[in-house]
Amino acid sequence: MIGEPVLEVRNLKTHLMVKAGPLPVVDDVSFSVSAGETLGIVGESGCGKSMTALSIMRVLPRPIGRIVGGEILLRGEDLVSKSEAEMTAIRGSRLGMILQDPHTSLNPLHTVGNQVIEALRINDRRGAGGSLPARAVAMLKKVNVADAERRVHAYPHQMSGGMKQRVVGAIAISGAPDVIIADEPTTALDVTIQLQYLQLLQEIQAETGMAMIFITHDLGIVANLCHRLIVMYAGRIVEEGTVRDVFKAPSHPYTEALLNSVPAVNRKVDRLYAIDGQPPKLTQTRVGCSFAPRCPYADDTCRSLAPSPSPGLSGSGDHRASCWKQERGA
Amino acid sequence: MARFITTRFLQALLSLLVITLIVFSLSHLTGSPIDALLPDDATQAQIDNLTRELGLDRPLHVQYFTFLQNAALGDFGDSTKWKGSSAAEVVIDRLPATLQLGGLALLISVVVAIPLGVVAAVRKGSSIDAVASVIALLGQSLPAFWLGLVLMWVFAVILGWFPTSGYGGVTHMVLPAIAMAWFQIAALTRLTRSAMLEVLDAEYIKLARVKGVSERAIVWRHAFSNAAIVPITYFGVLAGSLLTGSVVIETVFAWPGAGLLAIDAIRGRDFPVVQSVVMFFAVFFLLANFLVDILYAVIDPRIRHQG
Amino acid sequence: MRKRPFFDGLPVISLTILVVVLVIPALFADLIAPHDPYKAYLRNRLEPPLFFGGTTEFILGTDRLGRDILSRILHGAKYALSISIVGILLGAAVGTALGLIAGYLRGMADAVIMRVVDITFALPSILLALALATLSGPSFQLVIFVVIFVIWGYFARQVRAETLVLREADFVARARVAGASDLRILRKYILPNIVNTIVVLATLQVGVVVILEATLSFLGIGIPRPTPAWGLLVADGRQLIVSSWWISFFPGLAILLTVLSVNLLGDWLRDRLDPKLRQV
Amino acid sequence: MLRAITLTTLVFAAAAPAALAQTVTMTMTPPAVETNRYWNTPGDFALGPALQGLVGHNPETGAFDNSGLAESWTNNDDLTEWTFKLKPNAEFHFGYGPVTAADVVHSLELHTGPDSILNGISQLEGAVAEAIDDHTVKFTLPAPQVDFLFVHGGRGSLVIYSKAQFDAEGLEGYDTKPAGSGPLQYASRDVGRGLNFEKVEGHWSGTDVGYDRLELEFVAEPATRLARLLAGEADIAVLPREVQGDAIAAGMAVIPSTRASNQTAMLFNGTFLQPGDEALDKSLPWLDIRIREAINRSIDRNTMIDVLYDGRAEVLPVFAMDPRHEGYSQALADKFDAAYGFDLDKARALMAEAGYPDKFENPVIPILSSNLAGNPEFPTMAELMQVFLEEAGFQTEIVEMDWAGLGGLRNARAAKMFHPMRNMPVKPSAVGIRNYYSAAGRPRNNYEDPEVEVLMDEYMQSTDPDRRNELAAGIFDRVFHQYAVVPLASISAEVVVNPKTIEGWLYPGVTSVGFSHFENVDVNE
Repeated sequence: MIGEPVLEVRNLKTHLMVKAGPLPVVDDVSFSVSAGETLGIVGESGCGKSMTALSIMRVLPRPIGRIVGGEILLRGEDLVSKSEAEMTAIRGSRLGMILQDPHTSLNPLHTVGNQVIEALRINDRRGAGGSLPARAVAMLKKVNVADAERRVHAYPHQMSGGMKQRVVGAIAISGAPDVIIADEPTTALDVTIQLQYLQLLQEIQAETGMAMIFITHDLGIVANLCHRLIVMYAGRIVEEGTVRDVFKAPSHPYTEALLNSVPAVNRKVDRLYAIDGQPPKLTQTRVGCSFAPRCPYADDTCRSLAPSPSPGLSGSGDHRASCWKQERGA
Repeated sequence: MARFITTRFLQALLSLLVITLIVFSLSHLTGSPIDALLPDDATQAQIDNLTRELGLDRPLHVQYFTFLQNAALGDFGDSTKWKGSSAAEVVIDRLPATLQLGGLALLISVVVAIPLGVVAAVRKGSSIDAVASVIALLGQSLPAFWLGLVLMWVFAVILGWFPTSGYGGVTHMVLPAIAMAWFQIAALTRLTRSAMLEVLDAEYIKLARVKGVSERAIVWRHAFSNAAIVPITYFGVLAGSLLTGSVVIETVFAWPGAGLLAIDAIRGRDFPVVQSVVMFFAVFFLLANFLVDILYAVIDPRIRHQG
Repeated sequence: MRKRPFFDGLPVISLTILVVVLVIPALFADLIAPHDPYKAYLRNRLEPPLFFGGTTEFILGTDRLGRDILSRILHGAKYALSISIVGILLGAAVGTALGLIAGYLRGMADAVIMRVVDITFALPSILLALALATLSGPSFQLVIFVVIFVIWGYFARQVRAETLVLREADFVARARVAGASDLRILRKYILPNIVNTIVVLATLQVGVVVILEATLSFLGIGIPRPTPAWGLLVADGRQLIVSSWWISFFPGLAILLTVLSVNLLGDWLRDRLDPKLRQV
Repeated sequence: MLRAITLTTLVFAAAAPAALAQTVTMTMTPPAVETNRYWNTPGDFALGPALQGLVGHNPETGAFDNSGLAESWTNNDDLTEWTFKLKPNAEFHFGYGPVTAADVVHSLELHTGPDSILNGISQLEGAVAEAIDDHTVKFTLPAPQVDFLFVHGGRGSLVIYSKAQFDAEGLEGYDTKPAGSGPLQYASRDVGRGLNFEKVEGHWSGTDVGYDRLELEFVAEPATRLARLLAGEADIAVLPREVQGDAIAAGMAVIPSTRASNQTAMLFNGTFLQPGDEALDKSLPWLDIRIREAINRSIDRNTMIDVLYDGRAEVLPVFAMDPRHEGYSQALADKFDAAYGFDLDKARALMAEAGYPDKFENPVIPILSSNLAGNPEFPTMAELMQVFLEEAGFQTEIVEMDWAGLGGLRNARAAKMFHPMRNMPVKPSAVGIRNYYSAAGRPRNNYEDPEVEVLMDEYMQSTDPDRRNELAAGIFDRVFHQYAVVPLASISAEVVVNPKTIEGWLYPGVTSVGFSHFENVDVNE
């Protein structure tokens, strides 16, 4: 099932160039994801998970977003050094992405059919399976859009959110990409629709064997869907490991807090009410652990020295956390 | 869509009716045409004759209903200044010149402003953006008549590249059209730029990007088509300002269009012509805006499907 | 970092220009103008500006009656400022009031008011001004009237659009539940939220108004002579654009600088106060 | 009938080669009314190059002569019957045959019809024209008119149209292509743009025009007319004096009319001195003769001529008085400096004596600023008057109004203003006096004085040249000493020409538009 690593991110650093100075929104992030594997990226809003995704896609907000260091290796090819034209060719065909809000992510002026067709025309390298419209219908059927023959002629405003997100999914997989990044794809959907949609993603992944990066702040989803996860805080990875290891033995206080603040599976969390304070402003010069100001266990070491990744509490080899206080209360 | 268009059409008609009332009462407030139409040494008999001839001796409401009835048929009476022609004839005769000039000015504005606005937005913060900002600001900072005269002096008298003024071929239209387009370029560039900036931030642009659409297709097919609503809205306003602008520019460049006609008619107290020229302008404006509404519906399925 | 390099620092510069060209002259023309703006030095007619063969007596030259251009421009600032302020205040007041009513009451009132807006836009304002001028002669009041006529619709449309949104807002609903009267809701809850829009829009209208005044003067229906209104100075000097270019050039420059800096300021304000507003 | 401006004409206009034929282009102020029916205009004779009246003018002296359609004329002693002998070889253009008495009768009917708005048409009121034979026509007038020739020449209230064309085509024919009889014939009209004429080959009069085509362009904006002249698009331009300097600096030449064509003045409107006049507003400051004199003396006329007329004008001693016409008094002209000369001390003394401003209910002098085609200096004149008057200590205000608006007020006798006026063409004294100093004038306007009225009544009836001269002189003397108006300047008509194409143009400046004798335009080969 899980095969070769297809995407490796190494020491990625992304800055937003704002008036006040560069904001390190992604700071030295490394991870990899393999074919057939689903990697969850978890964290509060503004922790850098979306920026990581946009960096991989090379569609950072212009002109302020910039990758300032690291490598993004897609089957060994470094995307960071690719030209814009090369990236255009890679996007959609080898890297797919599903955006958060289906209500705004489809162009309101074009029929959904045409939007799928556009993706097919650009990305479908196989080119098989009949005319573009027919393949568009097929794509929609693949993502379980009922009455696809008629729906291809519909405009986004004539469809429900769940239906639109299926269309977005169809667009994302139209090129049969190696990696698909889903950036909180269900946040804007109703609970029941969410489940259907996640199921769909799982099915598609099982069928195509592609790697998936699933960005969310919903640990419930991660538990159901992902094989591994990374937890991000203030642009950095604070903990990573298999879902089983991390859930069993959360090694970073932030992960712990995240888990504690999920009273039930499938509950959306925007802010960690369980933890006082807010994520730090990225402009502040960071000394020590970024989480220290909110961390109940923080001491002077935490406040003065930045922790580096160390093996997590589960003891598994790939479970790592960046914390001086892993052995707290345990 | 049908209902949307019908509603808009009826609204325009209603506006037109109110405008007839305004036009009528205004021309009857602006003093008697008699003083302008008769010589300084006119006799009482001449005055009485003309008053009768123009129907100015009848009660106002009667005059208005006659006016309305005739106006519906496009008849605004005979011109008092251009004897031997009906007012509508005079206006229709001059309108093509204004439309030619306005059309060229519109073309220039669109051809310059839209790409400029789009590029300025796409390359926000670049030197092109700075140039666009300067153009946009300068364009709105000079009175058109002054710009027109300066253009005339520099490009016609000193450099001799174009005729100074007067009616003729395309070369005659270049300078007045530029003078006329100047302000519009400014306004349109600003609008296009800000509309594009807004759209370029939209999620569907991000989606287009991540699905591998080329930059050019993103800018034009995805972003511009959505941003176009704003410049298109402005076309409605533009139609009006080009007509209004024609009043000044046609005077400067001796361009025999409806704007120049309007001034002559007002100064000469040629009520029928004033009324018909204002009505034509208003109809033209309402029509342009009606077309803009239809265009919205054509472009945007959300409007098309409403109601 | 390079987000908006072109605009950076410009608010300060434009504000400075505005103060120097418009505000100080408008307030203190009597003190700083070297000559009486109406005083005709008939022996010194059409004197060129300093550095173009003129003297320090008339730094920017004189017009065809020998009046000092500099003094006329300085005094003209009063008219530019007062037309802008009075015209825009009234235009904004009318437009805002009607926009509030239309957006808040909706229904019939909205339909009627928006129709009136359409009608004002549809009527060629310059022609109406010409027609009115033949009735009453040109006057300051006429110019103000035309200004109001031209700009109120923009305010009405914008204010209505925002009121439509605001009236559905939670805090308005809460106020309504708490028994606040419509007038109070409009005044205490809606108006404060659209003040920014109004300020930005008003700033951006200054340029429109100054140019409009010049255009009216060109057509002979602006502020009556011998008032040294800028537009009139430009319009009056246009005949001598070749030989005595300074008569129209310097007032034109004053207009240019004023409009330029007001628009820059307006842009800046808009970005600051009301990024969603994008009307010109 | 208007010629439609279509895309086709546009293409043709662009494609037309610069004709080998020599074209003279004159750019001028648009006429008040654009029509081929002259009687429907207030008197702008734009058709002058093609259509003729009975009486012509000597281009050098401006005197009436037989260069028009009549070879001679006689009148009876009491000036009520005028008989014109038409030139037998005079022919209409386009083959409409000889000019006959019937054409004159027909034209008089047209010009005096109910739709006539001609200035000065009152002089033809009640006139009857009778064809004595084919080439003799007699006008019978209800009252003596010593200035009857003025109707046919100068003012040109009667222009001869072809009856044959009218019978064949009706007014439509005139609208399309009116047949005239001059050395140039009507070619076309571009509405809003201009009028075109072409040379008549082998003209019946033997006049051979030195160019092939004359184009009159109507351009409202003076700066644009100047640009057209300098860019070589026009050969002749009518320009305000103040921009003529720019043209001269660029190598253009000014050609003035041989005679004064225009007199200017400021009128004290509302000076209704006839007893019991209900229109009299007693608060007008200039009802006091001392104020009128003081105003006259506040004005530095030489400076004014420099400012307004670029120095090319004469100080005018009495408005409406001219050496060419009845009642001219050299004595008044000589006394002018003593009585009207610029003297601020005297002006202030007079004001003090009259108790100005304290004793005046309404001391403000409203000065009218108005635009009048042909007198582009009027707005500046108003400002200049304000400068002069304020310098002397008067309180003034400028009132802006268009000329038609002033006309309305004058007709209602409510123009209580100090306003500019012109006398163009310089009219025969009887006409001028009636217009500007008498209650008999229409509109009844500025100055009405019982003493003048007495003289005027007799003047209008008198047929004895000596007595008439005496009466006119008497009236001029009276208004001079009453300071009835502020006479300003006597000016020529002027055109600015491109000396590369135009050698000269001899014209007298005696018509209502100032220009005539287009056949005299001398072009460079």
